[in-house]
Amino acid sequence: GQEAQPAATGGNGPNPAAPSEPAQKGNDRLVVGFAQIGQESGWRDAETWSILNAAEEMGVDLKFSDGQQKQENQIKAIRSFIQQGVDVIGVAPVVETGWETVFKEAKDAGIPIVLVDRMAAVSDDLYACFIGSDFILEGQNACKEMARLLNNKGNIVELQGTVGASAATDRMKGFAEELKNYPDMKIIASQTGDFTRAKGKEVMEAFLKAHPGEINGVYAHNDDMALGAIEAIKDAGLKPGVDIKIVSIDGVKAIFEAMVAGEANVTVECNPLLGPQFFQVCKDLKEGKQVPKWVKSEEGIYRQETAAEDIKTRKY
Amino acid sequence: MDNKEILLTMRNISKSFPGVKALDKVDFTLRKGEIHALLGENGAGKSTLIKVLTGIESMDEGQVTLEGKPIHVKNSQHAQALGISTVYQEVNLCGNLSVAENIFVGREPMAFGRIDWKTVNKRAKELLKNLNVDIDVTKTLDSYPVAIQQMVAIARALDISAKILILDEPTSSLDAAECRKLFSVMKQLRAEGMGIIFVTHFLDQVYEVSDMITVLRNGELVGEYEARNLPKVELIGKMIGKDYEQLQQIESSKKTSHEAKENFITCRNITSEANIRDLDLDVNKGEVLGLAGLLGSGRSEIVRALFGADRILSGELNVNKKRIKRNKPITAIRNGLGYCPEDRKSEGIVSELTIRENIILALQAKRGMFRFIGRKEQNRIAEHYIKLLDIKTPGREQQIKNLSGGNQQKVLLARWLATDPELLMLDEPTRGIDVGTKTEIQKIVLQLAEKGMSVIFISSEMDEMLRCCGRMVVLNDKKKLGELSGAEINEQIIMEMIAGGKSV
Amino acid sequence: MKKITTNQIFWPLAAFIVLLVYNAFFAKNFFKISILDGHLYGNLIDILKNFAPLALLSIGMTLVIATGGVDISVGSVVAISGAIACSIIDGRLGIFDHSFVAALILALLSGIACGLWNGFLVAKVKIQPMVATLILMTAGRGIAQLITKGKIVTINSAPMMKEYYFLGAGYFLGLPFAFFIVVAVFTIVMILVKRTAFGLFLQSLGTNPKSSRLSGIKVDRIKLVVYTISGLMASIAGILISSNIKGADCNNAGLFIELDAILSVAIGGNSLNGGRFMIPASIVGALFVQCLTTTVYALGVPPEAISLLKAIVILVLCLFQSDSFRQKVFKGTGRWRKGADAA
Amino acid sequence: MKKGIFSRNFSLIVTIVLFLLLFTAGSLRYRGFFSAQVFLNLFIDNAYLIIIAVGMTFVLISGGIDISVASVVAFVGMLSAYLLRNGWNPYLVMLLMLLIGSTGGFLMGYIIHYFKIQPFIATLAGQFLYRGACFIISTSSILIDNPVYSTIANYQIKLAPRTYISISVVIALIVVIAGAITAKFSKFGRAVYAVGGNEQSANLMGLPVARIKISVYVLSGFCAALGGIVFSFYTLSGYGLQNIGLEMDAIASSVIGGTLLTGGVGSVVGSMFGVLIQGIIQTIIIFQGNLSSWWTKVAVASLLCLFIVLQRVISANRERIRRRMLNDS
Ligand SMILES: Nc1ncnc2c1ncn2[C@@H]1O[C@H](COP(=O)(O)OP(=O)(O)OP(=O)(O)O)[C@@H](O)[C@H]1O
Ligand SMILES: Nc1ncnc2c1ncn2[C@@H]1O[C@H](COP(=O)(O)OP(=O)(O)OP(=O)(O)O)[C@@H](O)[C@H]1O
Ligand SMILES: [Mg+2]
Ligand SMILES: [Mg+2]
Repeated sequence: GQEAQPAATGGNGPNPAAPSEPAQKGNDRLVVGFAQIGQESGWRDAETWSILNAAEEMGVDLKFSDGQQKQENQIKAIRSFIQQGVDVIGVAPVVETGWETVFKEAKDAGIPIVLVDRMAAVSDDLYACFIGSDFILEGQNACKEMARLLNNKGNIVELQGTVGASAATDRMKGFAEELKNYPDMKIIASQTGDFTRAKGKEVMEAFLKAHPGEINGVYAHNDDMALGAIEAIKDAGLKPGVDIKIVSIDGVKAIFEAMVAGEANVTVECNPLLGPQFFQVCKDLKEGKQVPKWVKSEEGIYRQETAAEDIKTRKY
Repeated sequence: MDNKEILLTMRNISKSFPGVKALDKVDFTLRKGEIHALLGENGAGKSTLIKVLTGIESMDEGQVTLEGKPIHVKNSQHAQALGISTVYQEVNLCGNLSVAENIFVGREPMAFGRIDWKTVNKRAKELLKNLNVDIDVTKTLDSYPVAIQQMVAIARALDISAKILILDEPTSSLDAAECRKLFSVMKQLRAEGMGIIFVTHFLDQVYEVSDMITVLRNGELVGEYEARNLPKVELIGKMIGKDYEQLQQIESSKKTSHEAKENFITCRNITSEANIRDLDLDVNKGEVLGLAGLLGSGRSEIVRALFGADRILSGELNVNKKRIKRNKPITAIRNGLGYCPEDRKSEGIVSELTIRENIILALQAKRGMFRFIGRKEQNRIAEHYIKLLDIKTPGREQQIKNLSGGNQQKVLLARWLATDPELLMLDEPTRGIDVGTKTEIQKIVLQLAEKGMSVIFISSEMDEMLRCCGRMVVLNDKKKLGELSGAEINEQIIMEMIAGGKSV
Repeated sequence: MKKITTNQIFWPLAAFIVLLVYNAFFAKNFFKISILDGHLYGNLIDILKNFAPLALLSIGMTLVIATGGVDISVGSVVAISGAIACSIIDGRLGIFDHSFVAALILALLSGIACGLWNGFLVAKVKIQPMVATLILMTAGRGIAQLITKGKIVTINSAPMMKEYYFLGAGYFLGLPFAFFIVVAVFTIVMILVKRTAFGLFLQSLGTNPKSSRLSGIKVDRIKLVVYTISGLMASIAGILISSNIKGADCNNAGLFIELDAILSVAIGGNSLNGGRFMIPASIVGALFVQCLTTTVYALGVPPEAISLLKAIVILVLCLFQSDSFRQKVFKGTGRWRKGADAA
Repeated sequence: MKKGIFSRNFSLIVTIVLFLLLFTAGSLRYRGFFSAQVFLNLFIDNAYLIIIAVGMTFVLISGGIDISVASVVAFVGMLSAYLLRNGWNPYLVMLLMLLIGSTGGFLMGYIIHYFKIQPFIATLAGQFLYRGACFIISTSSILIDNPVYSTIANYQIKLAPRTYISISVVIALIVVIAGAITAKFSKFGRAVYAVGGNEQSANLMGLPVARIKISVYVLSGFCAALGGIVFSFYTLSGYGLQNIGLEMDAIASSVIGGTLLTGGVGSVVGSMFGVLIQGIIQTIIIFQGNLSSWWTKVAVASLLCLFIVLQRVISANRERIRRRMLNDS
């Protein structure tokens, strides 16, 4: 009686007769599946909020899935959206690569894919549209702002995002490219702060000790790290925003508060409120209209001087 | 004797552990077709000699030759390859594997490139049957009590075709029937030319099977003797190093009279989550109550139920006229019970702790976490029992796992004596303890009983039971067959009762 | 000599000192301590401040590991307690708004509740510790986000901000206040472990739970207590972390900190299988881990290489800690030691 | 004898039954859930995890733990992507990956056994090493556009119209079957159980403990590398931040499938069901489709908790039932 257990499929194996649900086309209501990356930062929260909110306002039947920062989960979600026969699938890809197969499946099922806020490295015919911003451009803008603040001269420390994250890589790249135009500006230290406030503070503390009196500006890949750095600078008895200029990216509310308090200088917005734009594109796709390949999100650069006004309009 | 071919010689073997010289220039010779008893007090170095021989411990100096060729045994695998098969003192099998696997793991019979489970189970069953053990071999080993586990270990060792068979206290928890069976197998193997090393503290067994005797004392060799030329009293003298006053002295003090039968425990209709069903039992103050029965008769399970080690499912348990509802070990302890379990390795010792900590553990638990026993008092208690029970150790701060088997047992005894219980339940308390200390322990038990402590005594050694118990409950197959007390108690009657399964 | 190297705390301490000495030579200004605003200021002071949460967690983790368990939910508990405290301080919870005391008490209670839950699953339902605590590890961040409604709570402008910030980043007698919290907690736990039978019982049940139960130790109760302590430690750590950044970041607060805590315990030379343990050694382990992080920043190690560096440092340290490694590699000393023993 | 099979595999059966219950519950509740493809997607989406869990199961049974697997997957993806981009032969790359995984496992096993480094720490160091090595290759993700890889990745084995499995599923099933046979019917497999049950005893019984313990990590490294290859079929790319925390998924799957972290008990098939159960929980969450990020976490944990507690309660009661039956007979 010591038989091996038969492999699992046994009783519940594939049932050839069971047809999978046909895509629910004829329906009036727009059905959209959205595969979000997962909670990782205040910015991402705002994006999620915007999408959920817009879906409600526009009466869209939204299937929302949280990938918990895992590409596997996002792929699973897309597969299940295909299975459920949604009209359009939206994805905020956690990583650029690796979407070929599942996008192809979506294409085979006749469901268009819309990429949101991050690109995917797939051939053009596999997605319908990309809505989002350009991390490299953000980095360049940040550098220009920094140059303005420092009068083209000074030592900068960089707080990088999570090693390997595309936002971090590109924001670093953009800044570095632009920096070539300013021979008197120099990055004297660069370390990862994992996009978090706590790490941002810890790293900044160490920078301040390793380079006492040398630092003129902080470039942080997101606002959270900048907020951490501000605390570290204050603890070191210096004035953030005055003694050391702060430039960061994203534009969350807290950094506006800091700017109002004079502790931060500039934030380069990376707009997370993509919900309305996203669903407009989805609607167009369902109705068979042409959509542009790249819908740029509306973003701006916000400075300390106008922060008190701008903060009133900030939603996140 | 001399005409027998020499199989194994060990010369000048020395081995030290931090603070202990376990072996000091010991010589040992084993011949083909010989059963050679290796004797000595607890901590004399018997097990160490065996571990050195099987490569578990490396020796500091000395030579070993097997069939004339010098060998350096690297590890137990190597020993097996050389034809040395061993049953170690503590059961060293894997509780998570089935009984059959424990016998065959590492050398399973194969068929078509895979393990042939049918054969494994069939052969395991047969092997055990040869040893009078008839159990379900597909169940995991840890569902059986130590005695059975010991038999399984023996079965495994016997099945390895070997030149040398080493048995380190294989019989410590077996009773007479099992021993007899084992001996007949040993004799048969001897006839086939195997050399057998046999360690035990039961001297009668030594004389029953052995040809030769080697005695160790304090890690030193006392001598090698032919069994038939060495009378028992002399043997004991050589083991303990001084003349031995006879055991008989105990006889006189035994059997406390218990006219004043004040009741301590009453249980009615107890059914436990183990196999005890509808049991009635009374224990009086100041008596030594023996539980007699064969292997698996439920002796251990009764005391486990009383102690709360196994849950009581139904029935009534009164301790000191107080009804006990939810019985747990700690409640039992606080009610004045103590229980020294039979499986010392898995239920007794806490291997990482020191001797001192092991001794005060139950006392501390009894007092509660916050009534901490100060270090000074701990030391005093530990020293007291080390002296009282003659625990052989370099110091109380030694980890208990470094003690010899018998000395570990003494520490456990000390743990329970230290709690000063009103009822002490001893399940095979003298397992692996040498003759000298054994009588000491019996004396202590009787003394305590005289002072009013009750004792439940379980032992596979009938002599010991007869010597200590004032009353005896005879069990068979988890059922109470009857009770004997005082002068009624005698081996013959007990055996008859068990054999006939009749109630009195 | 042998006595020293076999002492459990020797190797982590030695490693810590080696790291400091290395920094003395290679990290600019590492040892520079100045006085700023009436308190000490320097890398070493930062280490004392930043290692506080990890030290607390490693105290709890040591106790849990001593029972043969592990608590991987501490990171999430850090997030929960921070979320509660900051939400109250910021006045967005709807109850006890802006109350400093309520923030602390509720945060600590949340830690205790989490610990009790873990303890319940482990001790009563008898689920394996790693999986039992995995449940809260997963759910915990969700719960924290529920509390903050998914936002990062920033308390920059809250009325009690100063007081709250003091806990994690303030200074007392010139030293970080957080450090004093560690000292206080450490003292209390050491009293519990050494002046009551708690330590003995822990070691006993970690080594052999069956024997321990039969010796009258309330195994389940102690497990419950130990997980509760771990939860409590995590909630204090959560308060310190959130206070230090004036905000609760549910996504990232305490992320993967359970690994660092386990690492600290292991670097302290404690067996992860339970049994014997030594809390001071774990604390030194935590000190080492934090010092390593600060060193990495101070030396300007490229971020891509941090993982590699950490791996190598851990390996080297653990190898040196291992008796078998020392004996095998430094055969000479091994023989010498044997000779010494025999003599 | 039939009863024997039942009682010996009781916990496995409980797991399978609970899995089927979950599937039924999902089918009743969500439209489109009850379909062969949803079921098969569990395998397609989790093939790599199944493979890794098989290796992990052996490590756990032996009483160890391997938390390096997630990084191995990331590293394998990264390095293969890098090598393929440089024009290496894809089959050679796969072979090399398996070799690297096994060698890494060997090294970790070696120091664990011979230097008595705790498995958790040794493999934690391994985890950092592999992860660090990823970023040495590149900090951004690398695309795999090798035709062999794409073909394997996109190949669908049709079982029926609109129902298919991928090649990865076949690989995973082969690994499971091979693993199950090894565990049950090979000397090595049984020795792993023995070592996990009691290492000291296993040693005294004459088993080659060193070889077994090291082999187990080699096996796990091999499976992780194979899982990595399958994962790179799945995503056709390499990325250094991929699969963070995957080791917990593998361990949890194994434990849900009945493996004891203290060693000595566990089954490969059980671990596969552990993976499927986590997969189906994920699927249910996705079909639910309206959970915010935080509710997702809470829901995943609650389902997991519910499952484990049920499993535990049933098993505990079964012990009682069995005893009672024994008593009566
Ligand atoms: N690992 C160890 N570390 C330290 N001391 C040890 C170790 N193993 C054994 N000893 C000591 O060596 C001595 C001999 O022990 P051994 O186990 O050989 O005794 P034994 O003759 O088998 O006794 P018993 O009859 O009680 O089994 C004892 O004093 C014991 O304390
Ligand atoms: N010879 C045997 N055959 C089958 N099962 C046995 C045998 N001996 C013991 N058992 C198992 O052991 C269980 C409990 O035995 P228990 O320990 O109570 O007996 P005991 O009288 O204390 O014997 P021992 O003196 O060996 O401890 C029994 O319920 C049974 O399952
Ligand atoms: Mg011995
Ligand atoms: Mg018994």
